[in-house]
Amino acid sequence: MALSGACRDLTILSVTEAGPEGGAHGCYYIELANPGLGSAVAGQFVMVRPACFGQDPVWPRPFSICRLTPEALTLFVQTCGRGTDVLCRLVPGDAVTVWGPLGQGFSLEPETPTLMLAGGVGLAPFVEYAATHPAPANLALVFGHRQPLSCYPFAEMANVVGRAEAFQENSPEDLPRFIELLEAKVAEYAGGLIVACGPRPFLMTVARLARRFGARAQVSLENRMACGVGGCLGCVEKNALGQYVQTCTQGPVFWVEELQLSEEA
Amino acid sequence: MALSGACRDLTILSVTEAGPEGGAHGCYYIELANPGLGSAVAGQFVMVRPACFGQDPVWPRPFSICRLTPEALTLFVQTCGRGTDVLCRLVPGDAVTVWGPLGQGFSLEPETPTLMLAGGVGLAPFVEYAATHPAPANLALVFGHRQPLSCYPFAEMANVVGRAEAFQENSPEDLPRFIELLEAKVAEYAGGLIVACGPRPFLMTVARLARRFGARAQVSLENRMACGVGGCLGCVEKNALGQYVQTCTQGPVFWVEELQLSEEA
Amino acid sequence: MSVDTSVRLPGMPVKNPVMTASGTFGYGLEFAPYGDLRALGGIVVKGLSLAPRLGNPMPRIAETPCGMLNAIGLQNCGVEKFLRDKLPRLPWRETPIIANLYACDADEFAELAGVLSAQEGVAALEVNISCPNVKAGGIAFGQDPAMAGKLAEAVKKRAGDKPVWVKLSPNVTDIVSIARAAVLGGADALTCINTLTGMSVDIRSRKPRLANVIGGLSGPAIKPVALRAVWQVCQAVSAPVIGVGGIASAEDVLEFILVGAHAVQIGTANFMRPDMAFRIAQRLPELMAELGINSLEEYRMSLLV
Amino acid sequence: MSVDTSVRLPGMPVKNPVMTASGTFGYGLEFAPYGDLRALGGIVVKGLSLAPRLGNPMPRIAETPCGMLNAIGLQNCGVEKFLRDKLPRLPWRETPIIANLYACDADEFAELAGVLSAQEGVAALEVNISCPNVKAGGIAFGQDPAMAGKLAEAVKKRAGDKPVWVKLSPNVTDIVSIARAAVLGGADALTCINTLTGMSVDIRSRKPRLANVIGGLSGPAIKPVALRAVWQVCQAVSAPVIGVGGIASAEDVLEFILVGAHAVQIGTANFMRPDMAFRIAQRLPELMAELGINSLEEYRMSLLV
Ligand SMILES: Cc1cc2nc3c(=O)[nH]c(=O)nc-3n(C[C@H](O)[C@H](O)[C@H](O)COP(=O)(O)OP(=O)(O)OC[C@H]3O[C@@H](n4cnc5c(N)ncnc54)[C@H](O)[C@@H]3O)c2cc1C
Ligand SMILES: Cc1cc2nc3c(=O)[nH]c(=O)nc-3n(C[C@H](O)[C@H](O)[C@H](O)COP(=O)(O)OP(=O)(O)OC[C@H]3O[C@@H](n4cnc5c(N)ncnc54)[C@H](O)[C@@H]3O)c2cc1C
Ligand SMILES: Cc1cc2nc3c(=O)[nH]c(=O)nc-3n(C[C@H](O)[C@H](O)[C@H](O)COP(=O)(O)O)c2cc1C
Ligand SMILES: Cc1cc2nc3c(=O)[nH]c(=O)nc-3n(C[C@H](O)[C@H](O)[C@H](O)COP(=O)(O)O)c2cc1C
Ligand code: FES
Ligand code: FES
Repeated sequence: MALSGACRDLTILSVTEAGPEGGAHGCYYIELANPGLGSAVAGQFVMVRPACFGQDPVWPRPFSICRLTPEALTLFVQTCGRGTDVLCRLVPGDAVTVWGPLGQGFSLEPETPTLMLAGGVGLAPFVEYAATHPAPANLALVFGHRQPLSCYPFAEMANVVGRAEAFQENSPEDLPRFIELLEAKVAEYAGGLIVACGPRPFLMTVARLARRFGARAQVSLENRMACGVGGCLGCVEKNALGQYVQTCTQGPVFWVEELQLSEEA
Repeated sequence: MALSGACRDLTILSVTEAGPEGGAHGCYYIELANPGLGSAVAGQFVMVRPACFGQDPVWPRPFSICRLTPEALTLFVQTCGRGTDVLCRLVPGDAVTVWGPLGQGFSLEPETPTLMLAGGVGLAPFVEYAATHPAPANLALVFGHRQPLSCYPFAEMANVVGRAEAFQENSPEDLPRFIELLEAKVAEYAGGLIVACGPRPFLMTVARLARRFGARAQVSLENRMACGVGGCLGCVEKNALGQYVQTCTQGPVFWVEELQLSEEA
Repeated sequence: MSVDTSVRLPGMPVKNPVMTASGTFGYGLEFAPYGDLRALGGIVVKGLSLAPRLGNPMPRIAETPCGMLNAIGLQNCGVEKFLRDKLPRLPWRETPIIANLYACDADEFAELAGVLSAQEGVAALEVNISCPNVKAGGIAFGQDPAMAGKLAEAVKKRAGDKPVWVKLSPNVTDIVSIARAAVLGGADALTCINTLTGMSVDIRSRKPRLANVIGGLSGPAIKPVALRAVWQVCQAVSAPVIGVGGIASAEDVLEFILVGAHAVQIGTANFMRPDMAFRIAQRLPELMAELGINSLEEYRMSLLV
Repeated sequence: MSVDTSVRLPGMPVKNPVMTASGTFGYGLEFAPYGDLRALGGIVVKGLSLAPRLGNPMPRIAETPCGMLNAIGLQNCGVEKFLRDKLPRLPWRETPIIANLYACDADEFAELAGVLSAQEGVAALEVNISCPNVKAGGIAFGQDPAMAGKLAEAVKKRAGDKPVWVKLSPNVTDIVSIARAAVLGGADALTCINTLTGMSVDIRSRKPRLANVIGGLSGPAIKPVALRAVWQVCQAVSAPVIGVGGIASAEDVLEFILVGAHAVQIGTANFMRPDMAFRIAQRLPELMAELGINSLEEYRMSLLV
């Protein structure tokens, strides 16, 4: 754990919409100036509270660290509700309180062939993962997405990692083909390391495949969080022993065999 | 009554801080584009709800019409809490819902020597009053204020009206002298028309003096309002018969003899 | 897709479930400039008493997080003036006008019901047994099952063919027991909920923000409490329930219908913007179409538990 | 101006009235990175039971307007593990650590009180008679004066020299009768209030947002209800009251003290930002100085009514 020791009042450096001009894809890069959060492990997250939240909504919002440097913390955010809408409408200079890095990030094994499986906005933590990996040639990326590819930081990553493949799901019929692709990839990396982030059904598929092929795999959960620091017991997931563990402190990244992943979260 | 018939979704044209550079005086001009509210009687008000209020605060906020033209509705706003803070931080293009003109404005008697008594932000409706008065030479203004004079639209008004005097209250000791000034003025205009807007204690002084000198006087109340349209019965004031009347529909401007003004509101 | 927003309430055709809540929509007329009153599913007017009532001293309202407190104290023009000056100007042939009754004891309630039930323009009687703002009686009716039952009975006897709705208070240990008693007493429908008792103070002046000290809390803040109450009551009684409490969008309307409400009332949200109820009534069928809901009767109480 | 933030609570010196509420501050340690635990007036830890409890299934929390619902279901590590692994790491010599007790019946409560009262590091016992999230027993204690009184008595008997606080539920018709009964039973102080029962649903999936269907509403939304409860209880009993419900600023703290509370607890606001309680504790004396309040003892219950 690398808690910074305080909530930081940061200011917005930039909010940039990603993707083809004129489209309303809801994908944004948010840069915060001089984060002062120390260093992070990819897969860790921050809690974010814009000043304009006031008392409603009450909860801050969790976001993966997409990129952290001493100069800027970058988040990659997809709007999907009130909080993200507000966040993506902020302008440079606006005040945002941030705390973190929080939770447990992904394992990073420089020598191990590593497969990154990302679904949609789940690509965010892998930007940091690739950027901090000492041997990115050992990394492969399979990325499933719905919005146009240019909405996501895919091209930048493809330049850095050994292999990168994107699969666009345009209709429900594409899903079985995507799962086939995942299956082949998980089989291929059964002896390596698999790290995954994306919607819950996606992670459940990854977990199932990893179990099937005996692969070492980690998934990053996005459970509802109120506090993000282990204080509310709202974000729990059932572990292999049938006990509820906090995903904010013991996760969000777990080895698949640590958990009993179920439909609900 | 000149209800427009609908709530209008307007956009902010400009938000300009008034007063000496660098000071934090909290006085702003807010311009809204193409109001489409028809015409107003000075002293009428609008209800204002910035989109970013969301569900908190629940109430819109009432503001006097400071100036209304087909191109722009101008409000003169002093920050004093959450809602006005938010309003004065809006930027051009932001969405604000507005309805009005609401309530009863000031009497306007072109030929009658008319004394405008304004306290602080209570100067707002008199900008419209002077601008729409056919014979502004018949108007006199006495303006009491705490912030530097350049925070208020005083200079512009002084150019237009027959006479204008400002009195800055720097300390509580100044109050008796201000009341003396008011007394002299009310006495002078006892045969004319007096119109007043400002903090409640100020209006109570005006009402007392008007009664004493038998002057015809109107005061504009700023009672707490939830709806602004006569629907909640929250904004009432006791009338001369001891009944509660809505200040949003039967006011905010009343003849002083219509009311039993008390400390509370 | 064309959807069916109509709902069945006892003795009353209702074209859509979006009504307005008593005390938050004046006598209806105040809101006519902001929309077509005939587009609403119903209008519940400000609480009426036999004689006009002055109401409580000022201040009567205070803002709270996502809500507000009120202690209006049932100020109203009295039933006579309402029938003479207000009702005739309301579009009662197209939109059910529901009278909200307030009185200090069962006899007075019955008398008021007698007067109102004789009016063609009144579609139903909503009995406010739960107003926390009136010292004499007021809340006691709504907090005791036996009294609630007796009151429902007394009103029902004098209501003729008008449906009687009993409006429940959330300020009770067991709202279901009150609901059951009201239905046994003869209530044709239940309105859930009135305001929660609350308070607000000013740390500078050291005074309560309401002259009455205590007031009723309403607005989005109380929506979870209202939803819970509606759900519990719908599980327990078969009489239709009209849901009210914090509703401020078409989505909120569907939440109440999902847990079992037949109709809803928009209250404090009318203050957020005066066209709110009209907007919600207009948006509802669009939202239903988006969600593939053909009819509200089918959607109602379909919560998966 | 130097102001006096200390307050007197039975058997406990308290340097300032800003405590943290059970279930919203973990075991305290989770928040240590965000402030100095010794700066707080007290820490009430997550509800403890004799045996560890698994808690309710997911999802357990949902956001609501200016508030949230929870149905954690008293998940906790059990009293033994708390005493072994958590308490020794807390700064109990500098800041009172209050254990929050949960059990299914009076005997279990008494046994738990026996274990906890033997601990030097425990400053007081707060008895949760009001948790709405546990089906067995749970809320019944908190809704019936007789049971509340008996429970207070049972705990007090085994509490040795530790003060016993009874935490009241707002989900009752008459909170004052429960308060009186608890004090008669032996409660040294009362904590007001626990969460309101509420519900939230998803109109798309048609499912409740909490697996438990019903949960407890907390946060700024309920502040007016909490303030009213504290005021009513303070008018009726002389035992000290610890106010809780929606407090999110130093101004809010003064509101509760103004209506009569001796101390307060910060709950849901700790989730808004994890340094919230620390910030409030730090801001309070500044605010007092601004308002010319020399001591809280003097300000307490000075509401002008
Ligand atoms: C550890 C972690 C890392 C995350 N990283 C990213 C990221 O890098 N980029 C990104 O765009 N999003 C990320 N998310 C998801 C992001 O937190 C949610 O999209 C956001 O909180 C939704 O807020 P809202 O107010 O816009 O939506 P709401 O209006 O609150 O809800 C809209 C929908 O989002 C769901 N939701 C609400 N809150 C959460 C929550 N805390 N976690 C998950 N789902 C939620 C709701 O159930 C609902 O279906 C992450 C979540 C977690 C837990
Ligand atoms: C008819 C009318 C015309 C007005 N015209 C102007 C104007 O031209 N310019 C201007 O700056 N202000 C005007 N006001 C006052 C303005 O509405 C309030 O300052 C504003 O609503 C305060 O909102 P807030 O959220 O900033 O303050 P809050 O945080 O809500 O409260 C701060 C303080 O302001 C008081 N207050 C809150 N709401 C109101 C209200 N509706 N009316 C009066 N006082 C209130 C509170 O009691 C508190 O003391 C007018 C008010 C009325 C009723
Ligand atoms: C200002 C105001 C006045 C009210 N007056 C009445 C009334 O006269 N009779 C009544 O039964 N309910 C009255 N209510 C309660 C509302 O009808 C409604 O039950 C309550 O406000 C909860 O709904 P809401 O949260 O949508 O406002 C009043 C509410 C408010 C806010
Ligand atoms: C997530 C959560 C867990 C809680 N757990 C407990 C508990 O274990 N015991 C208890 O007495 N109260 C518990 N409470 C209630 C709080 O202590 C407090 O009484 C309530 O939330 C109201 O205060 P607030 O609005 O400041 O949160 C819990 C509240 C929340 C939000
Ligand atoms: S979010 Fe609160 S414990 Fe994890
Ligand atoms: S503000 Fe609602 S009646 Fe005047």
